[in-house]
Amino acid sequence: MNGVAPVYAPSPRGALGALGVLATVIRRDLLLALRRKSEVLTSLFFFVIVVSLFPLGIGPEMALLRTIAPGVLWVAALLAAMLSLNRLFASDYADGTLEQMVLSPAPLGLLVIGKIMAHWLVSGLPLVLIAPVLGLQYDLAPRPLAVLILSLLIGTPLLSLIGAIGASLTLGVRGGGVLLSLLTLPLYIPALIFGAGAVEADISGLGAAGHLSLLAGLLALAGFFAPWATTAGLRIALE
Amino acid sequence: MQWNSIGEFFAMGGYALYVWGSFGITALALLIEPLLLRKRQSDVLDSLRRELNADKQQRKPE
Amino acid sequence: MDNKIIHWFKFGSPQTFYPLAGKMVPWFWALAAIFLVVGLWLGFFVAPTDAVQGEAYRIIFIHVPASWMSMFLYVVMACWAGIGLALNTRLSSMMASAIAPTGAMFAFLSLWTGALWGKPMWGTWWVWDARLTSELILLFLYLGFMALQAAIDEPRRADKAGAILALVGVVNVPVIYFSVKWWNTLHQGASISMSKGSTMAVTMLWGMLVMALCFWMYSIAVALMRVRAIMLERERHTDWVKYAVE
Amino acid sequence: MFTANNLACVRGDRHLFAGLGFMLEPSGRLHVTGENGSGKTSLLRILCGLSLPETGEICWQGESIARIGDEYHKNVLYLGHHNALKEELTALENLRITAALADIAMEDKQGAELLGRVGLAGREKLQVRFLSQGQKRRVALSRLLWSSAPLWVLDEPFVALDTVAVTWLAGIIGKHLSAGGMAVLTSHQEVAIDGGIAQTLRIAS
Repeated sequence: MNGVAPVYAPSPRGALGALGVLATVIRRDLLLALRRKSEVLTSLFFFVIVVSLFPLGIGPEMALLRTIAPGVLWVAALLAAMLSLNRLFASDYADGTLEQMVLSPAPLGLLVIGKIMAHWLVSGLPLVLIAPVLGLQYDLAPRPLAVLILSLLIGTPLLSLIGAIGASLTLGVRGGGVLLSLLTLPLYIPALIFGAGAVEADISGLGAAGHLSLLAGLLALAGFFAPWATTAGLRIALE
Repeated sequence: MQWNSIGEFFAMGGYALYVWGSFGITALALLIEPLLLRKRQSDVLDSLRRELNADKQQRKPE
Repeated sequence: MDNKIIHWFKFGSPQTFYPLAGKMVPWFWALAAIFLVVGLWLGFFVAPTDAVQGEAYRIIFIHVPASWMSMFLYVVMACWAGIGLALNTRLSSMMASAIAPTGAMFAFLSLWTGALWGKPMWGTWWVWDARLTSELILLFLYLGFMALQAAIDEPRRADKAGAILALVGVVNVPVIYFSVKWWNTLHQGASISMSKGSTMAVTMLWGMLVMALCFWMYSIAVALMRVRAIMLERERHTDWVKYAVE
Repeated sequence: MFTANNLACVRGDRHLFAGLGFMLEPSGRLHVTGENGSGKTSLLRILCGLSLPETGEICWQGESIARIGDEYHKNVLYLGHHNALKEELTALENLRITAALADIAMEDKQGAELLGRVGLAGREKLQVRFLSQGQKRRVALSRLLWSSAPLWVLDEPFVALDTVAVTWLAGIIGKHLSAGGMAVLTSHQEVAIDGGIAQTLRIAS
């Protein structure tokens, strides 16, 4: 027996295939983000405000600001990504749609990849796009600025991937938000080092290629392992 | 042997604070951990025994 | 061959392991004590004074073994956790939970002694040296593991979630270590170098090795004590615990 | 054929059930009964593969579901306590996404027709958060109309429905059973379902 005739079947019914399912998940999460704009904007504003606070605490000396710019921007991006991780799976978990995803015939890993990609589009990409403006506040020259954007472009998906593991493990756990940062931030350190390091290396004339390719290597590594670990984490959370 | 007197040994060539600070804290940590564990073990055993005794006494009148 | 497998599975169950662990603990304490005496004797009475660092260098006889232990215990913990996840054996997951606090303690000791060593050597309590920095991150990883397990009430779920985290951590530890090292060389931070007298290096190495053995035996003894307590706490409703208590 | 053997479930310190088993043939339906907290929901979640039993095995067509994996999910439809709807999306969007996750492409027109059949005509473009509790439940139940999964696992499907909807749902389940489907369900209410061979499984604590 392979399937029972549905009580009422809308005809015709074509299968979507793996890519279709992936696109559905991404489109769904983007649509949701569009309907809950405030949540998306909160983490973007957070990024802008944190970066703008540093000169007020340190002083407006341009030479100093130029040296700390890569670090400040990267740390702020890290924290902003952190802030948006909580809702990566939490609402799906609360309303039962996550259960249905686990029970979907499509591989859960694929759905997880879709969700992570959507998370990056919603909370990572805006950071990359606003970063040049903030870089100008810190008087970065065009070249280092370009490297900064590039490093954020490679680095922010990495943040989403690693963060997804933490988000899945802390799903429905008491004190999940604080715990999530305790678990994820140490794992973010290599991304921070290579990301901010690329800009610094470019400024000091060493060339950013080494840092950027290591960052890309980390992205490939995380792209391979993180969906697997996240999938396992989700299954455990739902058990 | 590099030490001419006990005093010299404890002085550690002027680095007493650092050397004994390190060894002292380590000794303390390695002593406290097993003591805490012994307490944890006896606490569990106590509560289990009390539970067991209570169960036995409940059963007696039947 | 078949016999052996059955044998191992037998000891893999809490009810047989509980009394066995109880019998093993004193032996590991004894070994730890012997290595401690030998190690301290080597460290304080055999190893000569360092030409550059004076007597302060003697801190390495606990600093280095503590760092080794903290890293080694993390890997061991991840292995037990991974076995627990793959084979669904309760005991191995309990072992992982039993090792974590001891590993965190060694990471803390390594940082503490590192600071006390750094002050007389470089004039500051803390240097952003590659080793110290990765040790700090390792401590964070331990704390994360313990916090995650503490936050989940269901023991089985806590075991599994902890295992995933430990495995992710074990992939990450080398990445973190090398990234920190790379970052450190770029920023030309302070580097630790010991004077390189050849006879000196040998006695020093022996001292550190024996102290590391002492810490190892200590860790086994303590982990066994803790796993016994965890077994009783988790399986308090089972019959074997009732027999064990009586 | 759907069988379960020697199932046991432990939640924390509590042993919910042990040694539980049954066999379900096509057109068979299993009513799971028991007091609150006896583990009905846990059993249903184990049956559809969301959680693992402490001991025991579940077989679909003679093969262990742990081994079949995602392939098994094609054969199961699970309806839990949650409606599994996104509040910010419209009923139609929710329906199309649910269908897509089951690997079925659904046109807007077909979706609208389906929603009409569950009494939501004209409300397809309304965000789910503006619907009443009963209407939300009916959006969730519309999955039963197009799913070709032979095994339905329904946790309290009659909750939050009025009498008309209860009769309607009972009819749908009856049709599914007559077509050779199977159903495992829990229910507080006594609902007459026509068709199929009924079994009752009582979880005693």
